[in-house]
Amino acid sequence: MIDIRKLKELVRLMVTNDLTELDVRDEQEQVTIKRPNPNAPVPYSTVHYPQGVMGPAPTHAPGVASASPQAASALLAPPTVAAVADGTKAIESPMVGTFYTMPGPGKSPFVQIGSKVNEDTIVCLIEAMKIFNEIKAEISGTVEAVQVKNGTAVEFGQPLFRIRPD
Amino acid sequence: MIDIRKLKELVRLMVTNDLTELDVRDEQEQVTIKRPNPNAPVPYSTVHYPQGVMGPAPTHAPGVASASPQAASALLAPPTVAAVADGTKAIESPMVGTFYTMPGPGKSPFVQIGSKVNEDTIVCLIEAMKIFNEIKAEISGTVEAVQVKNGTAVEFGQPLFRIRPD
Amino acid sequence: MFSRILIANRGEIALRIIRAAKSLGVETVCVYSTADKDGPWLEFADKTVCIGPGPSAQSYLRIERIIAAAEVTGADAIHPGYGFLSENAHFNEVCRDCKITFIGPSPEAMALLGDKVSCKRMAKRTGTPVFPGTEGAIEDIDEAVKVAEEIGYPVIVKAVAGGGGRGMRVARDEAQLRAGIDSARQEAAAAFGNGSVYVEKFLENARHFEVQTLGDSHGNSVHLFERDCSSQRRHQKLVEEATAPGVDPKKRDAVCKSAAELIRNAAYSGAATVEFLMDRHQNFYMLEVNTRVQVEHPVTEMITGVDIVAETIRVASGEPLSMKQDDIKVNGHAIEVRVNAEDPDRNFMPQAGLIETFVAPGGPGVRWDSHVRAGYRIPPNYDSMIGKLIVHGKDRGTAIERMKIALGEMKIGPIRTTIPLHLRIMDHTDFVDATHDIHFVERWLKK
Amino acid sequence: MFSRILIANRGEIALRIIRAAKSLGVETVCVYSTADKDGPWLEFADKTVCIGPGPSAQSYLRIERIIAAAEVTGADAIHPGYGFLSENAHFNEVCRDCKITFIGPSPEAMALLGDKVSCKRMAKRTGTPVFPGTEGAIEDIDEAVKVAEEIGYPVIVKAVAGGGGRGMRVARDEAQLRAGIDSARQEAAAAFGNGSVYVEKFLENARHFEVQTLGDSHGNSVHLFERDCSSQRRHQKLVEEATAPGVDPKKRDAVCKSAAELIRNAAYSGAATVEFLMDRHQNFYMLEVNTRVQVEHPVTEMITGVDIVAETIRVASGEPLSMKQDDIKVNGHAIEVRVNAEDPDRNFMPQAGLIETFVAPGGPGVRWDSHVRAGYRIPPNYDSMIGKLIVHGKDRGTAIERMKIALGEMKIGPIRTTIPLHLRIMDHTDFVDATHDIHFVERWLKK
Repeated sequence: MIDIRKLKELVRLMVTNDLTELDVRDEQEQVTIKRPNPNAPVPYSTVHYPQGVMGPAPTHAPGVASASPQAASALLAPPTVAAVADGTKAIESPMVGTFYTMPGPGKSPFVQIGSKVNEDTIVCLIEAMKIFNEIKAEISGTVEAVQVKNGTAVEFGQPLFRIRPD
Repeated sequence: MIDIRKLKELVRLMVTNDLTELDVRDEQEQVTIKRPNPNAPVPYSTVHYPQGVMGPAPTHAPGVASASPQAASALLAPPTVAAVADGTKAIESPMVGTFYTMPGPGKSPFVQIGSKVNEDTIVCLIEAMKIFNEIKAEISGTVEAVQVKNGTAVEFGQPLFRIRPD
Repeated sequence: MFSRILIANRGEIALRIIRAAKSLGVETVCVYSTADKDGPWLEFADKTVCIGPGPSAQSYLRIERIIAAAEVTGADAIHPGYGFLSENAHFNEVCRDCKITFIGPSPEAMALLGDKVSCKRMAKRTGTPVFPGTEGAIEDIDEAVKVAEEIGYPVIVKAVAGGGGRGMRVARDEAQLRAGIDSARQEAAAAFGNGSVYVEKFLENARHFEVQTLGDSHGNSVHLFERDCSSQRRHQKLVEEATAPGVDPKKRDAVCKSAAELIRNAAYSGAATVEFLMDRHQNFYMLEVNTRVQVEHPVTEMITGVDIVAETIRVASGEPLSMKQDDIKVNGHAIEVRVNAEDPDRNFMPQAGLIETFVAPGGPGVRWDSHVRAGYRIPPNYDSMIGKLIVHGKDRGTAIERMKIALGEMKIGPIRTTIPLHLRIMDHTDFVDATHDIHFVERWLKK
Repeated sequence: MFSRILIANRGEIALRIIRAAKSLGVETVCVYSTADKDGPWLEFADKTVCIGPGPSAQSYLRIERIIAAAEVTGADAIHPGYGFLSENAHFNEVCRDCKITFIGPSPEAMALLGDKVSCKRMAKRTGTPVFPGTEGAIEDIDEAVKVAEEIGYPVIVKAVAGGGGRGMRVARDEAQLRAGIDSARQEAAAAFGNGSVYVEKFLENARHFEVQTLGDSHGNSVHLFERDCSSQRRHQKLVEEATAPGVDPKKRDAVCKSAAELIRNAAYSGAATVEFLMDRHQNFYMLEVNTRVQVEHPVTEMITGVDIVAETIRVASGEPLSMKQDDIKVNGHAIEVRVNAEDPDRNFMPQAGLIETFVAPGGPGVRWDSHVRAGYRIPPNYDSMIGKLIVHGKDRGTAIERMKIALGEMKIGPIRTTIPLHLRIMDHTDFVDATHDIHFVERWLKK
């Protein structure tokens, strides 16, 4: 299984040295990490968190991490797709973390109501342990609802999007 | 309510002095107590008690006590008569004590299967605190079953006889 | 030791006595009324005998039926528990006449300490602090008024045979006194078949302080320190704790010793509780002596490690007390709450009926004494207490925290209970700071 | 003190930690798997987070999910309980990297005492009695055979990373030893991902004797005396008691002190149990150190009054131990039985499924630590323990009597439990006379 400490050291290395991109690969694994320009305003800083249910907002600047299945298997499981009574399907969170609808500050959301998605469409990011995980739709259809507020925490199995299959 | 100590003293008085009959009465109450000849063999001495369920046999010689309703109200409640599924009625014990089918040693039982009874027929004795209480049928009909073994203990509400009403 | 004892009681105390008897290897017989035929405690008894219908007057109070049950089951002793016949000297005497050991004091000791007047006389002789008041029952109202003038209003009128608040009246002037004596006499006559009453000084802001004592038939007596039962409603205890918070150790030792001395002088065998009121200056005034094991005995068991109920059986069988005064040490602090099937939102209306949901509390320092379980139907015939939650901790603060946690874990439904009230008491500053008195719950419920 | 702790566990120990946290005024977060979504303990937590499906490997053992749950809920510490990640030094380190306090020892102290070889080396330095055996993991089987000849057969082969009996083999001659090392290596590799094993002297008729210790981050350590856990089946403890009956006080004090000294030298903070075997001559041989709170910790709490779980939270927050060695006194005797959902008549087959009937025990000296209730469905994914029944009494005999009474009062159905087995153990002369050893249950079940 992946060594989280190694990943966290890489992230720490980037932050301390203001790196914006890092790519490491060998026979067994590959890790790619990107960070926005650190001089850009800290994104999501105004994200509202619901009271009580969940904890404080992450205070760090988010980046985007994509890792090969091999490398990230411990961190990144595909979302499960569950049938909903009304014939739509729910994309459920494969992990615990903070849900983000957009790839970065001031960027437009990955998807919104009405967006067409297919199996490989990235629909959101879930941040866990400073790592931003891309979540794919794993189903093709049309987004009928975004069920989680940007910047809020999600738990395993929590419905994220409602999709009307093609 | 009647003073049990007084009753017990009377019984003790009779036993210690080998009296066979005692009758006391005043305006409020009347007590009549009889004892068999003390030289007669101790009756019921061979009565068998079921194991486990109940305690040892009374070691004293029984007598017959009949008291006026007033006097005995505390000791002697009329039995309740409860309907049984098969159309017969059960005479249930109005008190806790030891059940005797006959008035004394070598006497014939008050009633047996096939006996006709009416409300005032005495069907058994129940001994409690050395006092022998006469139990009346409180119903008229025919005895179909005697449900308790002579000399065994009975509790409140326990079925004693099954009666087929006229 | 006895081979088999009959338990002339029901509910949680019947179960408590069964547990104590089993720990001593003694068999038990439970008598029960038809209303209790499904009582869960009955399945733990070795024998059971139905003695009558639901109403206590036709079952649990019927002396001759209980004696007959003991005779037919071969029980050699009877434990009366609390309530019912437990303080009935006549029953006590009948047991002796029938050569069945009454597990408790002799009829003479019971009568001596059970009667408030003779008890007060003996207390004066043994240096147990008492109330100023009439020497005995009031024959003449004018004489009572004279006494009231001497000791000063407010005064309280009490039934000589009384208990549990019935036959009590507080009078703040002569008119109230004259009226109070009349109504108290009527109430006492109805409740106890004895209408005589007496007059005592009434204390404001007092705390209820009681001393647990044990005596044997060899002239020994000990005290197991005190309990504070100041959280009351209508003279009914809601919360009890041991020991009493914030009491001067010297004064406390003195009154505890005097209580042990009182029962020793009464040649008392068994468990007795000497009840006092304590005023703001920590002066003590004896209220009465309860000549039986008490509902709140577990808090004393928690801090001393003594099994009080087992001890009452031991001494009744003729054994000497299993401990000396110096062996008894206080360990930590314990609190008990009485969980009653009453609706706090509807003026504590009793809640008979089926318990569908029941989850008992658990964990460190938590003890639950109760006969109820899911599926048990509370009969309407008897008192509403369905269990006692007792917690122990190294100090009072820990005990209060543990009580709150345990109360929060309990689930009883659909019937309502006093659990919400107890949670509020545990959070009430007067209780937490131990600045409460016997009226604080009522004052605060009125708001 | 922490404001909010996350509990990386389930069942009775999760509830136990919630109770301890509440008594300290600390909020709790429970992580849970989909198989535990109806777990009754979850309703007592301030927050809950689902972290994955039923299998532990996808939920309770997933480090990154537990850390993420702590981060999104703002938990500043994690209590691992026992089992799962509680002895995982890597998880311990990840917590430190993420600036979340691991409630337990430092990763270094955990690794030092958790590894049997380094632990044994340190034990020798601190005068803690150890087994004669190989200095470390076996590289070469022939060398192991030489050692076995020196210390004499029978010997036992154990996994370096092992525990709970897995990766253990007893060998009574060279052939058995050579075969045993091979199979033990395979079993250990499968169970712990580490196949290295070592060889030790094997004792016949030994008793399991373990010392409860506590350390803080200020260099203090104490022992809370010992527990005897000799009633075992397949190396799984069934019954635990404190203190160990019939042990020479001098020898007992010496070994308890040496255990406290061992963890102090390891700069150990939190609760640790130093396990020994005791032979017939009351010589002690250290088995291993458990670097976590243990299932049987309540018996020690009952005799010392110390809340061990609350203490682990306090010392993790940086506070010094709340007691000194001299403050710790033994009060009475306590026994715990593990109530497992297993069918004793069907070779202890685990009993997953719905609990329809449940009646908890109660009364004096009785403590019930459990997460189950009527209506709870036991998931098949986890271990079969559904509760721990703990009793306390003034002496061992009283505790045994109370245990029998409490076991007799419990009702759990329709699933089968180990209650009937425990009733037989409480009546077994070897147990009652404390002449039992760690194999007596199996010897007698074989009959």
